[in-house]
Amino acid sequence: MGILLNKESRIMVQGITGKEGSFHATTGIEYGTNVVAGVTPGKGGQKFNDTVPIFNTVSEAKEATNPNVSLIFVPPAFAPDAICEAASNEIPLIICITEGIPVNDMVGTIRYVQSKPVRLIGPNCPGAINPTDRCKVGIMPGAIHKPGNVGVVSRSGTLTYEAVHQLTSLGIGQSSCVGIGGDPIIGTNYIDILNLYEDDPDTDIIVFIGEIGGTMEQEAAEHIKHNINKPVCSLIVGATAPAGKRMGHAGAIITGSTATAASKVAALKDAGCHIIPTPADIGDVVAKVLSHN
Amino acid sequence: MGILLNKESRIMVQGITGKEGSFHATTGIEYGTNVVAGVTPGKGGQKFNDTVPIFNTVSEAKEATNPNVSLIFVPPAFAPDAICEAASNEIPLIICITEGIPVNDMVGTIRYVQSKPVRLIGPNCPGAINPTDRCKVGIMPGAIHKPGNVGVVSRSGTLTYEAVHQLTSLGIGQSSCVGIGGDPIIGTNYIDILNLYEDDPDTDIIVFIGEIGGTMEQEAAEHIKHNINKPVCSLIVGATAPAGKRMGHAGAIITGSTATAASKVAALKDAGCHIIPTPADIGDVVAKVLSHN
Amino acid sequence: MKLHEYQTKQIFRNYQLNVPNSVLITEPKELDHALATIGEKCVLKCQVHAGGRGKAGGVKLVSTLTEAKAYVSDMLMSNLVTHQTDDAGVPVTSILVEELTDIKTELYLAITLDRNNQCPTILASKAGGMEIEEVAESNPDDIIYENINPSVGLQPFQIRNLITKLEIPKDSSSEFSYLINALVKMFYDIDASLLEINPLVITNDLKVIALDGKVNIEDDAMFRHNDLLTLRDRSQEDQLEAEATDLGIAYVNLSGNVGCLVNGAGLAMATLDVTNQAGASPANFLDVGGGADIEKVAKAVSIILSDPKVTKVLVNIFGGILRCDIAADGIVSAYERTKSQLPLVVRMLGTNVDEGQQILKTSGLNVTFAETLSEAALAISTLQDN
Amino acid sequence: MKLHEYQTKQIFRNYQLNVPNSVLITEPKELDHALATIGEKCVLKCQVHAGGRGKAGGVKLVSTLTEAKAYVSDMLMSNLVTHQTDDAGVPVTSILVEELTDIKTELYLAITLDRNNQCPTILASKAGGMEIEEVAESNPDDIIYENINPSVGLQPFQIRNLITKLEIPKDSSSEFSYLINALVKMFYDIDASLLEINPLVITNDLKVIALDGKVNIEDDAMFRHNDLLTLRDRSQEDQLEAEATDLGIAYVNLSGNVGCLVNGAGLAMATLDVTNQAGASPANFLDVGGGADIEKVAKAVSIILSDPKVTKVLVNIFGGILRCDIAADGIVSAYERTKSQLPLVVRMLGTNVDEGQQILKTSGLNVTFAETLSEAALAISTLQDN
Repeated sequence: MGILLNKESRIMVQGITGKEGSFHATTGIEYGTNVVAGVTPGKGGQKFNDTVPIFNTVSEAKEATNPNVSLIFVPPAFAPDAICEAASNEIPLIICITEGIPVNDMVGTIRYVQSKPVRLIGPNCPGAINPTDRCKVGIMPGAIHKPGNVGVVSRSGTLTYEAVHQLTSLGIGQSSCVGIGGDPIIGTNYIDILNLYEDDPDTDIIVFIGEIGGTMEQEAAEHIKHNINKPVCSLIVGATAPAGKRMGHAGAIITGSTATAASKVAALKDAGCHIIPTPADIGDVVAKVLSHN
Repeated sequence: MGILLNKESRIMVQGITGKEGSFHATTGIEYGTNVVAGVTPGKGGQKFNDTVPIFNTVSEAKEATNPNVSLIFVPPAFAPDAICEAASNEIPLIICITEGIPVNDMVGTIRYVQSKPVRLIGPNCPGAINPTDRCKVGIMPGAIHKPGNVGVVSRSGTLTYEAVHQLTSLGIGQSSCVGIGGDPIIGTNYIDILNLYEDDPDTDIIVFIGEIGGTMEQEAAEHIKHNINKPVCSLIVGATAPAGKRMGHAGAIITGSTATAASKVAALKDAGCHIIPTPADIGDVVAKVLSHN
Repeated sequence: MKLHEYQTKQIFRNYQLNVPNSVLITEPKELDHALATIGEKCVLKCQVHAGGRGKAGGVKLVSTLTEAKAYVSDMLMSNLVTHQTDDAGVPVTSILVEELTDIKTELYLAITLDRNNQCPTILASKAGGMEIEEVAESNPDDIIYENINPSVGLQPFQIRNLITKLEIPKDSSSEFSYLINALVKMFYDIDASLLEINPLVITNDLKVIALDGKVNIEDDAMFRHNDLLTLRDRSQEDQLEAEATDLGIAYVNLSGNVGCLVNGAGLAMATLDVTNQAGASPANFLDVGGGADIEKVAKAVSIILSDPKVTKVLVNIFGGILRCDIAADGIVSAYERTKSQLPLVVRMLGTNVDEGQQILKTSGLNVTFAETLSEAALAISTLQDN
Repeated sequence: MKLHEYQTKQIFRNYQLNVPNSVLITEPKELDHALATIGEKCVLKCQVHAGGRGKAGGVKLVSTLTEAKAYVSDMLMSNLVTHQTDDAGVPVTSILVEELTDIKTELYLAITLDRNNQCPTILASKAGGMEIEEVAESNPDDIIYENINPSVGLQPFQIRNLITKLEIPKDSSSEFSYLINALVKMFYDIDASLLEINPLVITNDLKVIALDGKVNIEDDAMFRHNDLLTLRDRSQEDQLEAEATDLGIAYVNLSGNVGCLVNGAGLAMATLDVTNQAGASPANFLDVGGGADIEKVAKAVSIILSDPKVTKVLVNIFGGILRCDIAADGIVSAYERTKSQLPLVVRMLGTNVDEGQQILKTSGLNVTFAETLSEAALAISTLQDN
């Protein structure tokens, strides 16, 4: 089963004719993902890769192909509009890959999204994948994944791939992997994904990857302590980053004592997580926990 | 028990020093209502009627007196701000009497309210009363009410009093009476109040008073049909109003076939309501239904 | 408050929207100059606050000065009766002389409040020229709705939806987008309750032109639009309704002879219902409002008494925010001022009811008191006229 | 992008906010004229992009021209070191000569994003002059927050809350209200990520004056603020970081000797962590970003290679949105252009990894390949410098 995506997922790609949209729509299709429609204003009526129909609006795409997931690659200046368009059409799951959306634009957009019966993942995220059902909605390299029982969640893209790679190298498969995104305003947070994994019968163990900056990891730790019964292996990156310097992600900056890696690791330890000491040890720690269960 | 208000209700009056605010705060107190605070910017530190402390802000009033109901009499240009101030301070029940708030101002305000854990009743409404617990939060004349088991809900103020008067004249008391307001954008609709009455052990029968215009009564009828098990006596006013003329309330205008009294009465009959044929028959119909139960 | 077409189009011009060239005339002698400016082949449009103007002969295509003169002398200062007016119609005090527009497509476009979604919404349809109510009855799916959410405002995708569904030609789409954004801004700027362009025209050279324009401004928001007050044309309003509007009183002129003074819109409607059911015929709907003082009640009663068809008065006051003593003082004051002898049936209940009744009893007016709503209706229907 | 105090105050003036009179000087000879305008009793404020300026001697109250000249000759064109800069400090290329302000009360005021509530928020405290981080640590309850909800914008009650809690004098409250509304408008207009006035001063005659001003503009929003680009002062930035910013690359200069090329902020942090843990010392954090093409990768690598402290390079690319072949082409291109001989440890995985490795293998560069993160860290720590 896994979370968010499954065999019934019908993917629409907004911005399918752009450089990144077309590349990752293609890798998705090659992986087995059911891409049913593309949307690019002005290119309605064309076909993507001779097979996927392209529409001018989400409304038309929905009427013709009934997608239940939208994957957004639209450039930053237009991405909030694309998110609202998907939400307005009540596409239940909206995954926005776009990086660099101005925060002030997301302030209204997130409220619009929250007023609709939809879930937004991202923006500035790698997307989600369900290896068992061969459904890849995002920019992750499909080949490194393997079906299994580990659920992965992270703010980061490439760090998620690193985790997956370590797991797969040890023969450990994943039920699902989700990157929630590195922006200050995102649609879905750690806690939402942790809850989905907790309720997913195909997930037996959760890999939780956090970063320095903010207090999202502490809040997740508090939630894990009281609400998550499955074992959680957790890694915090940025332990050696200097204070006051922003490490790429909007949140990844040590501005106070709660933003440090040490404070986050302590909270996760207190929540009963299995601590992954360095980013090189993800696979080993999970393997050890699995062997004890 | 009744709905919305009870012995634990602690009332704050926003605009307590205005003409209407002071009059109805006084009648409320005389009725037995526990008015714990008033708010008028610039008059903080004074006392209303030598007893009720006045504050400059809701935040100060909340800290000092912990009200759980706010009653708003602030003039139209400032009422949206007053509503937001109460909502921001998470006063759980906000009743706004103010008539004449521009609709465009309510469009944002209603969303702000919905983002907080509060219920707004009104604006442009008479308020609510619980005769058993002697709690009157609004502009209704307290003396006409009598404790009992009939729940009254209406868009209108004076028409609610008319209904109550007819009931009380026949010795039939009320569990609660609520006017939801005549404006196009209001915080609480018929269905919300019907649900509260359905769940209220002290309410045995519901008087539902609607008007021409819009489709709110049809939606309520649909809800009654499937979700309300208590007997509902319903009246629609405006049967003899000419088409195309707005009868005071923003909604009370016959603009299409669904807006007519006949269409609404038909929907309510279909929902199993006891139809009150004319506004003079409210008491009689309720008495008859009560005697059969 | 309603605006005339020519006023609406002037506001459109302020927002840089395309409207046809036109000249407004208020006297026949201005016609020569107008036609010299616009051309002899033109459209003459009577400026009235009433829909259905075209079908009622209020719009005329003319080809010559003679034709134009004949039409203007017929219409100007006459009354136009449409299906939305009463039998007397509304006076034509000005005519808009407008150039012809080369029409490829006619669309309907409006912005108004969507109550269910609690926000303004854009309504559009390809059936330009038809009244939207007709489209709503016959082909409800042909109406396109785009809600304007206050958190994000109108979004570009919504304009793309309109362009796609209305089949706006590619070369008209940027003018169309500009129009939509400008109308939304205008809707908020002037606190419109309705902003309608019917028809919105796409010409053969793909320009987007507002061929007609209708604006209602929300009365509750007029307090912040003093600049727009001068646009009010009282000649188009029922004179008693106009007076009531000035006083902030909800009043609708009806055809009967029973003047009704009520507080509260719901109770006022109920009063009409029971009066009619008792065989009497109301002269008006009147809700004096909750915040009325003595003067406001007196003025409301004066409006009722100045209505020549009124022969008796029904008062139904349920004191809440309005106290009965204040209502009684206002009634007495109005009768004194107007020296009216019309008999009253008075039903009063609620706050300060005893004081109110006392005031009336000692006033010398011809008052019959009633206890209940049905008693009041019965009393008014059997009361002898003065 | 950061603005200087004098630039911020110029924007404040555009919004009709009160700031002290001042003259900016960039050369010592301009001082005479400045003092003639402002007066000899004045404040000299070094314009640098670094907090803690006051404690570090970057602000000086002077009484005479002689005193002023001495300070300017000391500071102008020297470097100022504060607790927020590195040991080299930041160059003082201009000094603001400002009139004295008669201070009754000093407040702290800022607008920035509240992540938890997903909207901008006003932060204020009575501890003007103190850094807000200190207040947050020592007396968190002394900080007042007012969220700006996008559905309704800043509401009047929120300004009343600020006035009450900050104890703004009654006669200052209308200027204070104006200021708050103007700052909120400015925050949105310029897409600020931080807008700070510390201290905000109330004078003895109850005027409200921004005595200092700090603005950061959100980099992601710069695409719509070409007018503000000229305000950027590259002299205040680390030169390699500035180059990276120009290219849209996330780069932080660190103190070690291992140049790091990574894609993805999370993986870049992880790479720093394992490199440090293996006993090597990174020279930089660098996330080349997902949408990089060959040229962008080449420029990123060029930045690394132009850093004189770098003696070896660690590449850790996990191909996702960035494909490994593109990364490899970019690396080769940068080495060709710079003619660098520095050795590399390369770990590549993911999309088009075989093509990427092939390109590097045939490039003639001194590349050591690693499979895993720990292998890569071990390899770089044991690699001989060139």
